[in-house]
Amino acid sequence: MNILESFNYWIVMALMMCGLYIMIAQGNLIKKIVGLTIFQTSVFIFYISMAKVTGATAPIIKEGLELYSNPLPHVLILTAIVVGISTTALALALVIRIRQAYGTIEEDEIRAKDRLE
Amino acid sequence: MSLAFIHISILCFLLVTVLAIVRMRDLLAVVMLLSIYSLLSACFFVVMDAVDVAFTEAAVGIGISTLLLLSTLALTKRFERPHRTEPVLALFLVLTTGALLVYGTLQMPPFGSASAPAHQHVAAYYIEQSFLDTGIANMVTSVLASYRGYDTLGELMVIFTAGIGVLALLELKTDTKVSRKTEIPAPMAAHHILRIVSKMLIPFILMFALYVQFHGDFGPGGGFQAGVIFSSAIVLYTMVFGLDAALKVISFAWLRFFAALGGLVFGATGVLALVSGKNFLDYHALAEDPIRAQHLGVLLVEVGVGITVAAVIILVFMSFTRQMAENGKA
Amino acid sequence: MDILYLLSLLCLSLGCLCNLIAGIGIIRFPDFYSRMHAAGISDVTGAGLILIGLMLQSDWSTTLSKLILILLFTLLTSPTISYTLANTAVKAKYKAKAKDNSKWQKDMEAK
Amino acid sequence: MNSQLPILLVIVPLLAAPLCLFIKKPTLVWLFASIVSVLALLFSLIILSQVWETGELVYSLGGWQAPIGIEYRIDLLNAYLSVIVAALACICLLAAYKSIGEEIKKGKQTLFYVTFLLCLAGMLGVVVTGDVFNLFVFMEIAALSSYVLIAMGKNRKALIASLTYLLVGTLGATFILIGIGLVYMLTGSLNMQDLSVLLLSAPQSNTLFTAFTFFFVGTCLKLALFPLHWWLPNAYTYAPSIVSVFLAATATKIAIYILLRVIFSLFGSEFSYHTLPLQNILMTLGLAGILVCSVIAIFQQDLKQIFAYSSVAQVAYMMLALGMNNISGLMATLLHLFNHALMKGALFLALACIMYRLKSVQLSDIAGLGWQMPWTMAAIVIAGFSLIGLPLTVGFISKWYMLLASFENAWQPIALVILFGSLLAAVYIWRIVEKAYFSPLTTNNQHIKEAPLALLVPTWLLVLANLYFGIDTRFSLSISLHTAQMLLGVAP
Repeated sequence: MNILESFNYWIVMALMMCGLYIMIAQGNLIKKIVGLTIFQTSVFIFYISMAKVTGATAPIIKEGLELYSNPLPHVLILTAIVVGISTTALALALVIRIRQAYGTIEEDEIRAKDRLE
Repeated sequence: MSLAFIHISILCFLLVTVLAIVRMRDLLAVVMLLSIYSLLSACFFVVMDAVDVAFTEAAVGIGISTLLLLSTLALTKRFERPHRTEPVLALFLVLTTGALLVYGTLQMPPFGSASAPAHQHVAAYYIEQSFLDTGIANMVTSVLASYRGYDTLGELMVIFTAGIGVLALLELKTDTKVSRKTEIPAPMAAHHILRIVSKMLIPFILMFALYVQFHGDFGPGGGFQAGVIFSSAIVLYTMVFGLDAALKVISFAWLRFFAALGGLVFGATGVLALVSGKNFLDYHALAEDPIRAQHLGVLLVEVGVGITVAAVIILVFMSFTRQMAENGKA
Repeated sequence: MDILYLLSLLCLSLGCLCNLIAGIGIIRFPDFYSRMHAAGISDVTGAGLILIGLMLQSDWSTTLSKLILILLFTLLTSPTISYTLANTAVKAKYKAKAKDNSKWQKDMEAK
Repeated sequence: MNSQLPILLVIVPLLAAPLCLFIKKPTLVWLFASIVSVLALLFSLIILSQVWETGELVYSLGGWQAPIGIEYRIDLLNAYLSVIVAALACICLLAAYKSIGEEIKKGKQTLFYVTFLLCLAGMLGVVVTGDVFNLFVFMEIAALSSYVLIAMGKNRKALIASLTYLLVGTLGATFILIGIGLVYMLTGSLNMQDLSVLLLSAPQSNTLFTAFTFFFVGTCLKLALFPLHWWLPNAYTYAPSIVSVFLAATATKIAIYILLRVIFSLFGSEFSYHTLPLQNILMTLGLAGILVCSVIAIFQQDLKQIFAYSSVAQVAYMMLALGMNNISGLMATLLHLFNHALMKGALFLALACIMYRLKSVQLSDIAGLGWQMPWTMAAIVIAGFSLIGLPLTVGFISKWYMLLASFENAWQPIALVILFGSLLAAVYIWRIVEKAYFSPLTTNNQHIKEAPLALLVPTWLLVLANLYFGIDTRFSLSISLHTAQMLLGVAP
């Protein structure tokens, strides 16, 4: 089996897992959001890898060209990027409010403060 | 082969960047690395022929998301507290998911093969027919705005929701009129060089945004990218000349109005088709000639997208900045 | 044509070399200000030479005009950015030697 | 006009949301939103009757035939769910006038209604679409707006709850996105109808298995199946009362709908139940969820917390019934979708009444209120009976079908667990009844009056629905029977 055939996908999986790990394991809220972004972006990379056809060009019609990469995943990812940034913006706004309400953005400190109540 | 070399090295860089992010405790460095990560993935998208996606990722990942993260950092704090717990469970979960994914890749259609089922069914139709159906050279634009235009309306509503959400979350604690007495400081405005250069740049940025907006039919670009670029001009203005000056250019009420307007322009295009007895978003209702109708429909829709995206991004950024001004006074 | 090609090759390789040196500089230099000097090399000379190299390869087309515009904007923005960065660092009382900043960093972390 | 109904159902609330921003007064915005939701309910009812009479409705968006474009394909399941969502939204908005007026600041009320309409539109969009990616987009509209709605709660814990929900929800959505990508990779299509044919003929590969797993885990995160439920209780507890009502009654139902589509329409029950051990997974998680969450609910001090945990347990019931893999089990799931929406809607609305008068829903604070707020407390009692599954209420019907399903498979021990779960529910309902009726009135509560009519009417509408559909079961039974037959591919 040719390593190149799946190399892209393996790296993408590794990126995804790193993002997921940051999200689950780290206690800082901003770091968690960064993890979420990494996770989402790696999914984008996965989709775009899937759309590539070897030897093809970008899906913009030009005379003399016949082989184009698959445009559909590109469209889906354009939409997904927008969804991703919307989520990030909302999450960051929540973090700002949490900081104002609790004075910290570390998960365990927040939990300790909640328990005190 | 040389292309394979480029994309493999980009992928390795990506991996290194992410590993650095996992280890780093300085959140400012994390944000910077994240923007490098976005830049690298945008480069990767170019190599993979996804120029439109690369453009968007560059504008969003490097521009907007870094900007928002930095503003949040300014409002919270820069360093992450070291934590002592050993995340065994997290590691286990992550490794299980990873193993499952790798297991899935073992029988995937190989990378880059033209005979993979993904390229056969619907995609083949788009590649062969989209130019004949719509007369738009950029397939991504024609699929985005026409074939799957309804998804784009959904996407627009997602970003509208985010704008409304940020507005609802980050309201002012003090009354706006009271706080008007103290001028919100704009430390950057003291730099002559900065002021002059940004004044020189802003018209060009706005012009570029318009170019991107209307060039989407022929090359990479479209409403979303244009909106982001347009907003970046206003963001630059806000950063250099301060929030007060920017609010004189465009106030929150206007931004809210434009955010709603873009969605309504998109929706109205669809409803126009409904009224004339065609299905929702069927652009053929707009003109006799199908190609012209498609062009017109795509144009209107992209304008709607551009307006809302620009308005929401400015709105979000200004809300963040306003919080900063609040904090500064307190 | 051949001369143009050779020239562009020269420009491109010089640009790459500059970027490499700048990269090494950013890692190896001891403090913020000298690192900024290294970053400046990659911004102006590195990117500039590569852009010129690319211009030499492209015919009289829209690509050429785009490349010229990119070069102009880079020349305009990167010095401005360097200036702002340095200015902010000075105002934040950031010391020239990296060692002296450990206390500064501790202060920041305490915040 | 009639042929345009499927799209009108979604775009009327979707486009009404930005229009709200042009209205100045919150009262007018409320009126506008209410009219829109009533319209949506009307559309969904007409669609249901059309589907009932003539079968599937198909609507191609943009005039492009699927799979080239996006299509709406409405069968009985879609229509059934859209009626549930639209009806609950109507009732919530009816109650919102008083409750939101009390709980949310005047300046933010417009934004609340805008977000609420977006949430409604998102849910309806998920329910009627026939395209997997379109489903993802509308799911995100619904999800983002519900994060905002939850964060509008007064307590600062609402912010944490909302952020947790955001992280978990986005994770779930991204998992579903990976699933969509894998499925697209194997077939080249995004249309559900198309996929169901193509996936059936696709060779059994690792990738297919992985795709199913990602869809499954993603939806389970969203529907709070037992070990993945930790985000839900706080989200429901600290949200504004009306938001709790709406989300408790609809949000998890939407996720269950997605799961049903994935299992039965995309991959087919043959693959899900026979190639994969789905039956064992659902049964195990369902049983564990019922027992653990019911027990946790017994020990809570906050009424909203009690019912939130009970929601997780009820979701586990539905999953258990789904795991039975027979017609009665599937019918029980579908019935419980509807019935649970009715009872949780009624319960949380009653809590909104208490919140309106008391500004608190702690168990210790409602002492003796049974005589001060007779109607509200009676509503809790009746809806509670329904939750336990006493005869003459809707809860009985779904429990009955669950028992039937377990007997059909000759799994008597499961039937015992279901009954034991009801007993646990009886315990936590009893704690409330005891506190409300048999504890002495505290001095603070002496001048508490009955909740205003504007809140009581919607509450009692749902309570009466609990009773009505528990006695006259023709509507829900016939629909769920036909839907179950359709999903399992059994000729009626």
